Amino acid sequence: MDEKKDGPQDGLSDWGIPGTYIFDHTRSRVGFELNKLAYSLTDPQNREAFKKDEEAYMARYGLTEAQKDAIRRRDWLALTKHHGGNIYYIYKLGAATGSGLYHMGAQMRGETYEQFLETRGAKGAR
Amino acid sequence: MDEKKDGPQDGLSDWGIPGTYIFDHTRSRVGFELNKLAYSLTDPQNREAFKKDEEAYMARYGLTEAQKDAIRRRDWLALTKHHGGNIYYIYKLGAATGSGLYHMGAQMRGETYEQFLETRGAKGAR
Amino acid sequence: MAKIVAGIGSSHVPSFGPAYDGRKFEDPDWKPLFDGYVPVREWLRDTVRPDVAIVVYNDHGSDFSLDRVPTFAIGVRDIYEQADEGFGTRPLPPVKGDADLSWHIAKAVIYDEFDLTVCQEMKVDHGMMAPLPLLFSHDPDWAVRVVPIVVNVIQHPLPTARRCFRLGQAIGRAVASYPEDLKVVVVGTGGMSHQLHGERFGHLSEAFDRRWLDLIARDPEELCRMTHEEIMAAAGAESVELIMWLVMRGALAGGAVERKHLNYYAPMTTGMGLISLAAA
Amino acid sequence: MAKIVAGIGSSHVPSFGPAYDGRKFEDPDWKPLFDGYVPVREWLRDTVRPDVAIVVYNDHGSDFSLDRVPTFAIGVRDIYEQADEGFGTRPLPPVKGDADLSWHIAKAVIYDEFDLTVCQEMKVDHGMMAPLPLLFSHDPDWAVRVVPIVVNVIQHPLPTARRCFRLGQAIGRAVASYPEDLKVVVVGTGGMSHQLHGERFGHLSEAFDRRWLDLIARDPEELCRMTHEEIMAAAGAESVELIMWLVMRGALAGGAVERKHLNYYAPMTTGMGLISLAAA
Ligand SMILES: [Fe+3]
Ligand SMILES: [Fe+3]
Repeated sequence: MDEKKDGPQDGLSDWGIPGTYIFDHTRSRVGFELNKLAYSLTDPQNREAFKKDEEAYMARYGLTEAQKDAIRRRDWLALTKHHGGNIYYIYKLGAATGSGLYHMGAQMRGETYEQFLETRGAKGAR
Repeated sequence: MDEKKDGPQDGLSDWGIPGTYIFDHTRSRVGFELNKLAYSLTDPQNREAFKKDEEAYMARYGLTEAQKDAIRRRDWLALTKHHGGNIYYIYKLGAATGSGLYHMGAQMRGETYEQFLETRGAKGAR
Repeated sequence: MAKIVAGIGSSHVPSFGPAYDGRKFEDPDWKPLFDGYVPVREWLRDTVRPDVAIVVYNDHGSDFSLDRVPTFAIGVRDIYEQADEGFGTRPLPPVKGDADLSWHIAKAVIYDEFDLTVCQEMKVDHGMMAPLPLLFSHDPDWAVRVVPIVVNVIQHPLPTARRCFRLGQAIGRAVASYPEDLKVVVVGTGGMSHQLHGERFGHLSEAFDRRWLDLIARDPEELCRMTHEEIMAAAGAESVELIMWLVMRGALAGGAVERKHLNYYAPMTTGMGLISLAAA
Repeated sequence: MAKIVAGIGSSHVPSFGPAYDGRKFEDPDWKPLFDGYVPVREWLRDTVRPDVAIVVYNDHGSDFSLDRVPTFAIGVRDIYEQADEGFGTRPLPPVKGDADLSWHIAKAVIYDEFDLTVCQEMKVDHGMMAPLPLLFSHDPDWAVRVVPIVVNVIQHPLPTARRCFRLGQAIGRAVASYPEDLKVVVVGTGGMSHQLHGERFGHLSEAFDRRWLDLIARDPEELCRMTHEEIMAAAGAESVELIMWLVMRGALAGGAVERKHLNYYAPMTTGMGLISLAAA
């Protein structure tokens, strides 16, 4: 659903590494409010408020409608690829919505969690 | 009243310039909470709260008793000389208590405001 | 290609604010200050015609607190609101930024081994706002876009005078590599002689200030050799912010400069200096 | 005089935390990691016996937000609490700092033309806390005092690999000029290969990691020549935090080094490397 923002026309940089969206100024500018929201979840009270009413919480920040929608869909790939989300900040959004890093990663790879784990050497070390 | 803290035994540096208390790490450490309080007065609501009840406002910060006392006495010299106050921060305390910079300066020089103005070249330029 | 076409050195005394806003241009105690800016403002408007001003200034505990003190910071916004310094703000439009150019400079200068703090949130205080309306028209909107460079001159250790000059040189290289055709002026603010605390409050040194105004154009190398102690002992503890003029001078250092204007006035507690330099 | 006696390079993977706190030392999937730290911890405790650890790490959006991103920062506190990274904090005592040494380093390094941000308020995240208990005992209290050095490896532009090495050299000079008799170990954290976002999530390169582990001891100059792009293309976007190991290596660069320990394990999404170097 973000196809229109895909590719160079979205103003985001391409460093030429496949499947990789370097967090440079193009993404930091676009994602500023998004990452700010995610950063706010380092406060336990904010986590509670977010869990209680995501919409009200999102309304406090100047997110675009597309960013809000990607949060609603837990679309971690879109958040980091199109919406300027930095993975370390977005990870806090994952935690607050019950998605661990490996779940987020599996989704970004287009795999199920189980499929992803099968690609690892010692999947107990997680 | 701060004589005991005077001189090298107070742990504050002496750069060897008379009547001058360089804001280096020795003062920034000692004055951290004091300057933080002063910085908070850049917010109009905080200014109101401070003016309404100075004691309650001071209690929010980890000031020493001597720092609180110097604020109560509007002792700008003690605040910058002994208590780690940085003049740019302390200036906000002056503003909130009705002392302009030249009033603060006259006091630090040990002069009346009028005496101080007489030492200036074109005292209308203030 | 972007090009640095001029440099300005200017004091940024807070009292410029109420005097300017109160239109005290003909007040005899203020006239020698405001008259000095008129030819510089006209020269900038009619001859230099810059698109962008890189303004080197320091925050005075207005927007930066002491929890984290950057040695050098850069603003990368498209708009900068005024900081409230304890009195509310002045009737001036928000400063227009140039985020693209700011990020370009940040990238070039960090890769050139200057360790900037990059600010996507930032308000500007009198360090910038005292001189800005004296140099550029703002009615209804500012005549230039601004790239703010913030220098720690408050909490020692400060960057050395030489480091400030070198930062300016790096900014000069960064601007020269920007693909857009822009004319850029660099404004170094602060000083001149003053001391605002201690029994030595009100200390002034016209001799030091005159020497600085001479050397900043003619021999900045000599200023780069000065220590903070020397400057503070001669010209007052708070005069050390003059090192920010060296960022401006460094940015111009690639070519020769010509001094165009000079003004000096010291009515109260600060030597109010103004100098303009044209890049050759 | 203070002296840098050893350097450590270590990954700082967040999952070290729950595995350590849950005492999974004998869990077959964790044992190859924890076993690697045992001889290093014993060597530090019995032979090196440092008073202070300078820990070079990055914040992961835990205590530093994107409003102001310092390229290099230093903590100058006597105590550092843990940051809450979204899950609460770990059952470990607060980290002990050494404010006097921190301020000494800040001053020396800023006068040496490194533009640090000086932090009187700062919390530390897994960048420091993942490896710290694996290297130093903490029961009932930490065996070392810590000086935290924070590097921006999150928001590009990052400092270059060479700049990191040079910062380490400057820290080495600063420590050597500290009058107190202290033994100091420098810990460079981060990496090794990993990527945590995009379709390339989970990318690993043992070949790159092995090469890094070899060169960091033997030929750091070759690592200084690497660009961020090269590192990220070979070893994953987030592997670029390896440049922080070069701060450690630079701090040791005054003399020869001897590699004492080496461990490598890559069970999930991050190459977990560990190296120890003794100053000659
Ligand atoms: Fe100033
Ligand atoms: Fe990391």
